[in-house]
Amino acid sequence: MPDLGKYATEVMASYAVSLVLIVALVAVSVWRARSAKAALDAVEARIKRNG
Amino acid sequence: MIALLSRDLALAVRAGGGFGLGLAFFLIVVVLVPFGVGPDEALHARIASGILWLGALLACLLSLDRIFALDFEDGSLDLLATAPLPTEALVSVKAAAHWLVTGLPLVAAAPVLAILLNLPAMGYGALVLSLLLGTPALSVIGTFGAALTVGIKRGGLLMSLLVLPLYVPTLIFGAEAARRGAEGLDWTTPMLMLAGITCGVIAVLPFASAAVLRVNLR
Amino acid sequence: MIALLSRDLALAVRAGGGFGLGLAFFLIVVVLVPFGVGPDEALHARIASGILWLGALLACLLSLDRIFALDFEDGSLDLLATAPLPTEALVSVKAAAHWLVTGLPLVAAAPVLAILLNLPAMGYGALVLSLLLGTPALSVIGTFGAALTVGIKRGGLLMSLLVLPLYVPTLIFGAEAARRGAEGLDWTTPMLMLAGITCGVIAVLPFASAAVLRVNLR
Amino acid sequence: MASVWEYANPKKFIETTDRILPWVAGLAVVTLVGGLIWGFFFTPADYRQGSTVKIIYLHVPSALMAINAWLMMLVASLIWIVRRHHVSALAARAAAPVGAVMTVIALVTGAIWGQPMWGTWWAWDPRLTSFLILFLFYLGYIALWQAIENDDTAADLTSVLCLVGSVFAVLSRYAVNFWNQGLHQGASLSMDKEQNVADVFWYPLIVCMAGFVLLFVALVFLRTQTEIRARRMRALLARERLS
Amino acid sequence: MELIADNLAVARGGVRVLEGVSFRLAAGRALILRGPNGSGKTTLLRTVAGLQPAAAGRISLDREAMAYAGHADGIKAPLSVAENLTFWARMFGQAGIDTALTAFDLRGLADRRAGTLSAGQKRRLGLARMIVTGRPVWVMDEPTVSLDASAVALFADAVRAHLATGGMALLATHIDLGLPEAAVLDVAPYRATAQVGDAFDADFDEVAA
Amino acid sequence: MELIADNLAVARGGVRVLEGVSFRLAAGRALILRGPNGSGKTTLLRTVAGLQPAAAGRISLDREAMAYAGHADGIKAPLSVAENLTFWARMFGQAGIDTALTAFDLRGLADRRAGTLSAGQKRRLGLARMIVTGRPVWVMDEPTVSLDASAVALFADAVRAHLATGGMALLATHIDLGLPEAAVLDVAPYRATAQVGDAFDADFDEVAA
Ligand code: HEM
Ligand SMILES: Nc1ncnc2c1ncn2[C@@H]1O[C@H](COP(=O)(O)OP(=O)(O)OP(=O)(O)O)[C@@H](O)[C@H]1O
Ligand SMILES: Nc1ncnc2c1ncn2[C@@H]1O[C@H](COP(=O)(O)OP(=O)(O)OP(=O)(O)O)[C@@H](O)[C@H]1O
Ligand SMILES: [Mg+2]
Ligand SMILES: [Mg+2]
Repeated sequence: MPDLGKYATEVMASYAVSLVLIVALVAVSVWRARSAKAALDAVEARIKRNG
Repeated sequence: MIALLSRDLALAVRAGGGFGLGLAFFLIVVVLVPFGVGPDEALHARIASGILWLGALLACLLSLDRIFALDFEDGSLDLLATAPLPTEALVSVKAAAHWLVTGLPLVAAAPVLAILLNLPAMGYGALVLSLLLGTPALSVIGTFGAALTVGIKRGGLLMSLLVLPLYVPTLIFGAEAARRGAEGLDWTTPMLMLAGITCGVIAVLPFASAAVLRVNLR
Repeated sequence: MIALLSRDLALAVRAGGGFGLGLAFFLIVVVLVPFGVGPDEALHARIASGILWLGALLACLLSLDRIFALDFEDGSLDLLATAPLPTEALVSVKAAAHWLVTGLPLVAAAPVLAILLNLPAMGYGALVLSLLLGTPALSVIGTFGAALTVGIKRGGLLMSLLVLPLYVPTLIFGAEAARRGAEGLDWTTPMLMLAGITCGVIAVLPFASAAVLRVNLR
Repeated sequence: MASVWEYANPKKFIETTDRILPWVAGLAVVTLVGGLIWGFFFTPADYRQGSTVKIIYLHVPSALMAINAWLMMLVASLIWIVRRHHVSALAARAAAPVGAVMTVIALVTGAIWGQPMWGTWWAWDPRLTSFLILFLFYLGYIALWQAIENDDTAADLTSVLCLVGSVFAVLSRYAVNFWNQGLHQGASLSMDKEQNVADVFWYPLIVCMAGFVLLFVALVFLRTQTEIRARRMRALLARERLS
Repeated sequence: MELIADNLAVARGGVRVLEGVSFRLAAGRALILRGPNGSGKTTLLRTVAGLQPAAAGRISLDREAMAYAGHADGIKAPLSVAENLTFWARMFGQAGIDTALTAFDLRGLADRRAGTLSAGQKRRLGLARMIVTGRPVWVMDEPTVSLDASAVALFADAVRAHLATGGMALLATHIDLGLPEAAVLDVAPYRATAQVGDAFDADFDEVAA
Repeated sequence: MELIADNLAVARGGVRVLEGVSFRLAAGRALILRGPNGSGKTTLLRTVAGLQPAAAGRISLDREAMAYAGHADGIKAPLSVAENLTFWARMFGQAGIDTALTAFDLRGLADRRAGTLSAGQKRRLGLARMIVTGRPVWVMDEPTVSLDASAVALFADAVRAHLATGGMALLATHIDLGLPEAAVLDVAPYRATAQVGDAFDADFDEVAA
């Protein structure tokens, strides 16, 4: 761990906020991608089955 | 009553009209003020609490016409009036839904927007508390105004005209409490007055709103 | 085109929505500001020109949804779209009607309301001139926003969100010109920029509005 | 070599991006994590700004991407208007939330940085102000996409908004500059980099910027796929209801 | 239970349009109002349903007994068909919406956003609402507007089912509803002629006389 | 002049509802569209009137030739009946509104605020608007909704007068319009079945195929 001096809070806060936002964005994107793919596959399979 | 409340919340979320946009308007008013008065930050700090209160008030005001107008236009209000639900309950539910959708998000957003206007750090507590106490009054009074103008096509601006004077006491005490907080003074008195107004208004005004609504639906 | 303009003006007057209410809203915003920021007159004088511009802008903004929404709801807009009138002309007429009904009265009322906010005497000229030059841009830009959101029920707040960032340049130059006037400085540059924006916007934006309106009426 | 327009076919687009997405995503993770670790752990504190200089590794790349995302949306909107390729409209739609989050990161890190440097969270500096306006444009753009049901209508409207918005964003930038001369750093990415940022900070910064670019590309690919699938599904369900 | 209108006068926009209207509607019976455009059918129905006060005369049941369906259906476009109906069922304290969905053949549309329905489908949804009110008196203004022949038959069946449970129906229409058993009342003869407009006018005349 | 629809496909909400619709309408003739609720009549009429683009096929006349009357009448409540009509007459560059007023028996109501009309009176005003457009093709969606028998007769006369001057009329309805001479087209057989939804889906299927 580097010595952040008297600005430790600011630096840590910046990294924390940014990483949280990025991880949230990625997580939401991946989750939506998964569910959209699953839902579409389900519908396509059903339509194929029903002719 | 719960059915009505949950329908109104669902509609607010579904129609994309609810939270997001009231908030956005608040944000935008706050953002535009510096463009209007110039980039002097000391000046911003002085007017910050007042502008935030004013912005919250306007954001509330603008969403008032959704309270009844949509239901009136598509005939739901006629049908609701014949449903087994006292009109007082109807207007109270409508006011509650309005507050949940508009007032509460404003309270939550105010501290963030206060940063933009350089509100002094010690002012945050009083600001949030005053908004939390004051916005329910804004919703209830607004519901009264909306009930008054419900039959009028695009009554939006007329309603603003009627409602704004009614908002004055709430605004005065709310903004005063917030300003005293920002200046580090004692804010108990205006805050108590504000709380008093809110309680009084919640207790009494729904009867007036219901009476007015019944007349308008006749 | 004249038929449309005169009908819109007649409707604005007849429905009690037009002049009166835009003005009233302007008045009320200006009146509420002192309650928000407290009773310090020197402070009022400093923020007067900015608040007046902001009030004018909000009054304009609030009346935007009348531009198309009423005609959309009752089906007139479909019929107008099939009438022998290019959509560009339609949106221009609508913008002109909006300005006549909202912008012009605001310009006329601003000096009176400036008294309430203790605007320094030398500021009146620049204030009125900047509003006269700026409000047409507000109407034209607003018409674009209204055309974008015409199909959306109660698109009012969404429209505010879309329009306000577009209003920023106009507001900055307009308020800057007015402020410089009030402080006795030279205001030629911002006034020229304002005039430039207005001309540019009038020349180009109707095409965008017409395109967007055609899409929405499809 | 086939024309690039072939990738405007949604199915083809999904197939192609499925193949390259893992690589882009992997590379993004590697550069981003590498750059940030380098910057955070292995660079010295600045003699003037102390350790706060480490914020630059988040602040500058995110600011950069906030603007570039909008530019990408502008290009995609133009492609939609001119050639009406659905994928480009959906890509613009997919990019908007990413750009908005980037804007938020730039704003938040800047605000946190401002506290020690300028003694204030927020100042109405031109660059900061125009970023705030950019954020509003993102919000409006996203809200408009969500408010309209018909996908083609929404694509048409949002792309015109993006065009008009871009013009006004530039105009706002000039207006804001005129209105207030700011405190903010000038551009440090100019050719004579030595003048502004020392090499020790500069190299990890470049890696971070590359990481953000790759992250953006990966996210846009992924999210565009999602939008395509969602739209396809809406169409299928609607069809099914009819038959 | 019986719906009795006794010497009813109804007004719109401060002007009396009908006067001296009396009728009785026993449980299990339907009454159809007829009359040319502008004769006052809508005004009469709104008065009976308790949406506006009568200018004179009285109605034996109060509005807690009535379910009204006018030209506007009170349908929320963003909600689905089932959500719209469920809402009204809950408002009126009723349990299920199944009967209503079946009666108007809305099962296939239950998950559709109400805003995307065609004119006739919307109307069917509006009519289905009557069933979930559980109210004894149905007051309906031109209920079959926009309905095709098979939907009109569904409507007639629904009304008959309602009457069979002891309900009543008061309907205004210009076209055939497929309810030959219903009594018909032509409102044209009751057109208002007396010059007394409202309480204010009456006060005036009193003094003048 | 002739209105030819050639292999038309129409879509609503991104979904095709009708396909392969072809018809010819010669000057002086009327065509009535029939079909159950939700079959796509409204969508077809809006497409023919040029209010929405066709998904496929073509229409021989462009929208400058059409006058459309849908469910909404475009009536401004604060204006009088005469003012409403005059406005449309001026928009379409026509001179007088007298014929229109007479044709729909609106003389007595000319100075009334349109907002105070009854449902049928409003509808008559909406129909009178067609006359002042001076357009050759009348495209009308359920024009006689809310009209009483005598007003339906007025409507039939107005359509006949329009046809007599070489006009055309395309009407959708569920009920009798009193126009036995008009040809009838049932749209039910043209219900869309093909799998192509829109341009986006077409792109999709192309590669899959
Ligand atoms: C909320 C506040 C802030 C915002 C919105 C903001 C925004 C920006 C933007 C838009 C850029 C431009 C990136 C580019 O053009 O490539 C930038 C760069 C930069 N900012 Fe900030 N900033 C903020 C606060 C700060 C603070 C407080 C500091 C430190 C004192 C700072 C230091 C820098 C530096 C060093 C750069 C790099 C200069 C460059 O590459 O152009 N910023 N910031
Ligand atoms: N403000 C008003 N002033 C004068 N007359 C009015 C006013 N409002 C309504 N009327 C008239 O009252 C009469 C009754 O209207 P109502 O809607 O009850 O008729 P209706 O029988 O339902 O007609 P329709 O069959 O056309 O629906 C109409 O002739 C109408 O023009
Ligand atoms: N967004 C949508 N998604 C799926 N289907 C839709 C959508 N919007 C409309 N529809 C369907 O399209 C069909 C065509 O509707 P249209 O209004 O043209 O019917 P119509 O023949 O005029 O019916 P009516 O006689 O009831 O007026 C209807 O079945 C309707 O439910
Ligand atoms: Mg009626
Ligand atoms: Mg239809």
